[in-house]
Amino acid sequence: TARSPEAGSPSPGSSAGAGGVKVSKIAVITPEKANDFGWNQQGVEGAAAAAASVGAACIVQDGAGYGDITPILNQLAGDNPQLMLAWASGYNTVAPQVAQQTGIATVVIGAGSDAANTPGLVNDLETDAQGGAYLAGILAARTTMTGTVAIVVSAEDENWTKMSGGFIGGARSVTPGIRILYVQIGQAGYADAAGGKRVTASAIAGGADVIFGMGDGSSFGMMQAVETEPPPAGADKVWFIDVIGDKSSLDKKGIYLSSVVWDFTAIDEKAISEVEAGTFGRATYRLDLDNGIKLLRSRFIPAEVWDEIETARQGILDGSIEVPLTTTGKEVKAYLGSGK
Amino acid sequence: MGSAFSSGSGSPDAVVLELRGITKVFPGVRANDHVDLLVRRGEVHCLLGENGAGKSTLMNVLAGIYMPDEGSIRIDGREVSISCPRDAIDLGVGMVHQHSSLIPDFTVLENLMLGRGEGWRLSTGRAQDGLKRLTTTLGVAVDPGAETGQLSLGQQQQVEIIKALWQGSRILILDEPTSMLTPKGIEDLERVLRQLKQQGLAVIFITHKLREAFAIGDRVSVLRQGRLQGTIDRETMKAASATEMQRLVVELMFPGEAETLAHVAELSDLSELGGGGRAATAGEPLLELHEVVVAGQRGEIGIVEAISLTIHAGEVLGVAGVDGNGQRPLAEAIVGQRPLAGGDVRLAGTSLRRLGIGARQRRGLRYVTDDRLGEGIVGSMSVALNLVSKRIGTAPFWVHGRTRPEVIAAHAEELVREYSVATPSIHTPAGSLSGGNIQKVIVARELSLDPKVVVFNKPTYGLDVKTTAAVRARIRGLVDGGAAGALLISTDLEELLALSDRVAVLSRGRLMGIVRNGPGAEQEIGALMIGGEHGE
Amino acid sequence: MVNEASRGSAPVVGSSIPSAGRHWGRTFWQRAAPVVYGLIAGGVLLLVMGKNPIAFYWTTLESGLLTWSGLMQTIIRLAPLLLMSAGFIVAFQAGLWNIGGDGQFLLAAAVVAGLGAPALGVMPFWLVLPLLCVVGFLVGGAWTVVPSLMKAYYGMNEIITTLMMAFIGINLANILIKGPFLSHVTLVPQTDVIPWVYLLPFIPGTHIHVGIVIALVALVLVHFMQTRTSYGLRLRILGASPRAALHAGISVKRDIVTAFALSGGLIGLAAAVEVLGVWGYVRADWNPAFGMTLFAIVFLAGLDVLVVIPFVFFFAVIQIGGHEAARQAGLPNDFLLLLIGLILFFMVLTEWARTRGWLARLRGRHAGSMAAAAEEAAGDG
Amino acid sequence: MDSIFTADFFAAVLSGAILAGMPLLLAALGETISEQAGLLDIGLEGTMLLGAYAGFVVTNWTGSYWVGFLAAIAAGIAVSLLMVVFCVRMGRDQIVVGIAILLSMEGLTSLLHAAQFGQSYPRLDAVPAVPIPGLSEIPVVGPSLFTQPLIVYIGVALVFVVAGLLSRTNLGLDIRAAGRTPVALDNAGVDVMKIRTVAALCTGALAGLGGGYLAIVTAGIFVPFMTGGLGFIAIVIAMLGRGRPVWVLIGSLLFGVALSVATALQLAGINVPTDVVQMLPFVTVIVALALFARQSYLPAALAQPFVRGRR
Ligand SMILES: Nc1ncnc2c1ncn2[C@@H]1O[C@H](COP(=O)(O)OP(=O)(O)OP(=O)(O)O)[C@@H](O)[C@H]1O
Ligand SMILES: Nc1ncnc2c1ncn2[C@@H]1O[C@H](COP(=O)(O)OP(=O)(O)OP(=O)(O)O)[C@@H](O)[C@H]1O
Ligand SMILES: [Mg+2]
Ligand SMILES: [Mg+2]
Repeated sequence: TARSPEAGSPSPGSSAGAGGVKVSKIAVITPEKANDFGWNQQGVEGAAAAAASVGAACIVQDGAGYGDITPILNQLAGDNPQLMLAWASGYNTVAPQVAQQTGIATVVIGAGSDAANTPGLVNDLETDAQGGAYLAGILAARTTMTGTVAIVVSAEDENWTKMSGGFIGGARSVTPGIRILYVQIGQAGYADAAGGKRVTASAIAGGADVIFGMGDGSSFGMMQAVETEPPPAGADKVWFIDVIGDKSSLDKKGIYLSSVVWDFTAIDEKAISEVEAGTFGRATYRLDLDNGIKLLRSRFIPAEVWDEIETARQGILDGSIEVPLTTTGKEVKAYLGSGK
Repeated sequence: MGSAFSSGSGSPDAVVLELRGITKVFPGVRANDHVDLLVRRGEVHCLLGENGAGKSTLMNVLAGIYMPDEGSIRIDGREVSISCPRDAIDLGVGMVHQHSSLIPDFTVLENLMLGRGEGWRLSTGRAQDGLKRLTTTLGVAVDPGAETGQLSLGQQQQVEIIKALWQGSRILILDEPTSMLTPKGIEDLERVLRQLKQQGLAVIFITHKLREAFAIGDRVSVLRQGRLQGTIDRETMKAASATEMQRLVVELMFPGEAETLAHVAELSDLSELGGGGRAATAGEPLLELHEVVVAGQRGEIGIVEAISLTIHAGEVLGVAGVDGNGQRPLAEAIVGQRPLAGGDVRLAGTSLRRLGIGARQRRGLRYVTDDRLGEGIVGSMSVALNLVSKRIGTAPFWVHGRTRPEVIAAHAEELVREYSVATPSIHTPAGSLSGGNIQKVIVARELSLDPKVVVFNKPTYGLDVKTTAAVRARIRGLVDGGAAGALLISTDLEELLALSDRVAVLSRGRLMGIVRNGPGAEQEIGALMIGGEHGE
Repeated sequence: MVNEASRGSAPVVGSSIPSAGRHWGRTFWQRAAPVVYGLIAGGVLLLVMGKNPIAFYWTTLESGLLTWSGLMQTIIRLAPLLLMSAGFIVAFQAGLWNIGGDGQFLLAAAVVAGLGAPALGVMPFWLVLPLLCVVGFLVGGAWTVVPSLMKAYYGMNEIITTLMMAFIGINLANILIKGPFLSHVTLVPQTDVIPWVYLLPFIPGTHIHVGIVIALVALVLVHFMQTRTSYGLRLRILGASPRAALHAGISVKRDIVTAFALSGGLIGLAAAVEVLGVWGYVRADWNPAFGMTLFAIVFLAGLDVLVVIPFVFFFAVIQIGGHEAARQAGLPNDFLLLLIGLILFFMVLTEWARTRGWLARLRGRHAGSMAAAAEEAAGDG
Repeated sequence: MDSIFTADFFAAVLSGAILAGMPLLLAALGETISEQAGLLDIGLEGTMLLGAYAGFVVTNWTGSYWVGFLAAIAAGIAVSLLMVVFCVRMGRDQIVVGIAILLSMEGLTSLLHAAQFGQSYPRLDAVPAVPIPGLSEIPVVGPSLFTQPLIVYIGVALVFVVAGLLSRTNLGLDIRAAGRTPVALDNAGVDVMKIRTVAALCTGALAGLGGGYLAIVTAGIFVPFMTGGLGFIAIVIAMLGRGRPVWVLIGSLLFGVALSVATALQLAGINVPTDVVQMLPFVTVIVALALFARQSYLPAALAQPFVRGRR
């Protein structure tokens, strides 16, 4: 008495399959509110931009959390968009099922294998931001005066671990012996601003004068620490390097050195065009240096450093520079320990 | 402080308190129905009445616990409104409540200082002095540092009285203060009351023991079903003989039943009450205690040391002793509510050591607890369920764990009739019955379904004359068949002498001796008790 | 101890002989009123925020109840909620304040999800599903053993212990998911996924998995246990007065432990049903946190199964339909928390008003009257 | 790789412990007072959240964190009024009301935050630390323990204030009585409702302040749900403290240290799973309780509504 396969098959008259359809409406659903200057906001803005570019409407369901995702996806599907962006790795088990049942093309995040791709229905999106983090590492190594930089992560999160590896690689490419501190707030410290500040403060006290901070709500706590904690001996100020979003508009104290910004517009446009071409669901999308990952150039970055970063970027793109890939906290710590 | 004893304006027998048409209604009950009451300074005014007559309610109205629905209160001729205990206290009304209102894990001093302190800091010093002065005036000794939970009931009673007098009461209310006291304790109390009378206090004294009422009281008022039946004034009380007085009062309390009740009231000659005269032909041993040792629990007094007793079929074995000398631990150890630290208990030859409470129950060992509301019944549950609460899961009331309501109901109806429990229905929550009827429910439960040995722990305290008579009749009736035996723990010597064949005297958890009931037994027992008190 | 202390307020169900029939219709409407008031209050709040309450509630209803897919989702959600409620009923009945439900739920969920995929490798799925349900039950039950033993033997208050065990359970669940159960397919820390087709079968013709059936059966059994068995009565006595229970010869220790285990077990079963019916996996840091709200709802429903079901159903509708409503109103979903909170307050309030009104008719307002007010409240939760 | 274990690193770890422990301490102190008076405030977390929000908003507006702390206290008191009305006055079930408080405050603060700061995420300046002359010269502990914002010293002082209140004052005696045998207190002419009201308000004030501290000092920012279970940890600490503020202090600091040390070890490159660390304190307590078979001597009338003349 297994679930009858037909229960899972596309509902009749679904737009799935070869044909392809005109995209007039897309829907994006994010776990947190889309005002976080981070993952959710970038996701929504990218979707909106892409939709605008083809004159399609864009339904936004942000702050959807994880618990009630099935009903929410179904309700969104009820609005008959031709493309749904299920904007959290936490959705990548439920979303395909909904896609199956409703026949709506759906982009899922970090399903981890091409197997997830289903022609016309499901397309996986992987984020490879380590390249950008590599550049951030170079920037950090060039900026630090104490010779110590710190990576602060809010939780054990794949994106964070990948970028941590990249950052370490970049920093060491400049100063091989550079001291890099790595610390995690908690198992789910995404919103733990207090923890963010406390941990960052300790890192600064540990000698770090550049903080590469990865976290959602908690990263505001990190910035607060960077702004308020006394700089370590040998440094006159502490810098903050952010990820995903661009918070420079919130930077009152001039500590916001840069950010590894994720811009999804290009990818979303690609998805739309593939849906219309009927080629959706064939190959995993990868967000990386050449289609949306970039290092934010703030006024604090000296020109020569930026040139160096630019050359490194070229190097990564043409493959002459190899960016390390660490997908778990363990791997990061191992790589950190290796000292190479 | 001092003001306490120099209070009360005007002539020696000026009216201090005047209640007019006090009416208090509870759901379904008129607890007080237009009650008028006069209390004079320097008198002890006894308030009598059956259980549920409304005595406590009336006094609680006076103490600010309840607001009356109707009626007025005058103190020293001034009309006053008492809407909370504070008002009462400020007017000099002090009350010792029927149920203890001490905080067990507070020291005596802390209990006395409650709500009394002026300003911020606790001033133990002043409290100490106050306590000393009171204890000396009352001629009692209390350790200010002792946790009240650790004191014997008698001492707790004294602390309660001191607490009531603490802020210089002009009117002192004692709601059944003697129900738990031993003869000695009662004597002390009587002495204290005389002291207070001299100093011009007005005392309202509630009791169910007519003898006390006549001994201590200057006047007696009787309540019945919330109404004042009548007041017997000084002159009549002086004039009438004890027996006449009793007829008078009983007639007021239970109109038309004076005859039927006459022979049971405590006043009549003890020998008539069965106990003493009976030929001591006891049957075979039913319950045997061998060197029973029981440990006291945290914060509890009275442990039992190596006690050996035997209860034979057809006999009531009384246990006398000042309360808190190990009676409860003993009883609980016998029925299995607490472990034996040593020794053995045998029922009809078989050792009970391994058996749980339920098993002993079914074997016919029953326990009428003295903690009626605390453990005796589940107040929120129906009378019917309470009547089978010790039979849960067993046939015929349950079959394969399934409840058989009709059987339970039938059983309940029968017992309610047999024991004439006054309850609206068998579905009424047991907690809403009056004290007397709750006890009837408990006795009915324990004596039903062939009991062998029943342990009675203070079975009649707080019960009115009539219910007391009923319960005592049950106790005798149980054993007189010759098939069952009873262990009767009581602090009431008269009760013991009236019902037991032999009386064991317990002191400090040790057995002082066993006295065969009969002429002179009273003195022997008294001697043994004194011995226990002064031993080592 | 709190359970003993709060006897006054602990509801005592059917304190009379069971057979005495209950017209639950009346009870239900008495209890439905507060919900309405709560919604009105929420409406006022919406107005204040410049939103249209009618639209909000209509959308909630529409997408949680009136559309087929919404209704299905609501019913699907009902399964774990009802099972968890059943768990609370059993505990409260015995006067045990099992406030650590979420810990029991999450740990059971983690274990069930973690064992799911591997189990499928070694045995047929029709055997796996029931087996995993049992596992969930056992894990949930096991997580109450420490608190229940400590209560039974040391009289240690169970609110502290269940709270602490909840913290431990939630962390332990994460440790398991990131450790032994960590999936190597996906990179987000989560368990391996039980293939969708192997999850609990659907009720024919719907996409509703059979969890709801399990839940309803469980509730019926609990109700029967409550009202028609000696065990139920023992628990009730225990809940009303532990000392009376001891005196009556009930083996208090055993019943505390069994009742607690049964409660945790049902909550664990709820987790199993949710995992095996909807998710097929559990990701780290997932916590639907049903516990607290259900705790309150079950209590306010007077432990009465017939009242619990509609209440929980209503709660499910708000949970399911509320998101869509919040989205269309441009509100964060957390508004729903506020709404639920308000409704709870009004339930409490009207319950009080009812008892007062009931009294007022009998005998005006005065000190003494409060007595029976509380009595009455105690009477029907 | 040269060690990071410098003096000011250790100092940072220590003050990290205080940063993390302080909100717990304040909230748990508050809960202690309620518990002694017979009130079980399960909604503590909600109270903290509103306190945190109010404290943050006001500090952000006025720029004065002292005004902020006052606002936090006021907010806490406001929330505890719910406890007063529903539990003390109406005698409704305390756990249920607590849960209602928790849910509605979580929702409310998140709602307000989204409406007000959803776009700006303002952050506060650091609260200046006040070195204690002399003590602050001591290496390591000096710059950490004895160089703290004034509010920290006040918080620690409060431990002894509360201790004194409970054990040395008439009010304290009445509070303890209200939690044990309210009838006795009532018969003694003290209004139990009044005493419990006072206790509840104290709890609100302290829990609110705890939340305010969390937002103003610990985080310097407000984000929804930022208390993340602190309220419940505080309840546990208070219950274990058994009415003894000093034990509450010890308990709170223990949690702070646990978190801070976890961070330190990570920074030192030592691999510690944060889940384990966060679980540890509870495991140890449970084990301790189990081993020593200690009872939680909670006030007899805890969570029991008082009604005069009830029988
Ligand atoms: N708080 C209350 N709520 C409801 N009914 C009550 C309450 N207090 C007393 N009653 C009822 O009022 C009547 C009088 O009770 P009360 O306690 O005054 O009698 P009493 O004379 O003191 O009896 P006893 O001699 O057993 O103490 C009884 O029927 C009792 O059930
Ligand atoms: N079972 C327990 N419940 C609550 N707190 C406990 C328990 N076991 C240990 N504690 C902790 O230990 C402290 C009590 O230790 P301490 O021995 O000083 O108190 P105490 O008054 O001596 O206890 P006791 O009266 O049992 O001897 C409590 O404040 C609490 O923090
Ligand atoms: Mg009375
Ligand atoms: Mg000790």
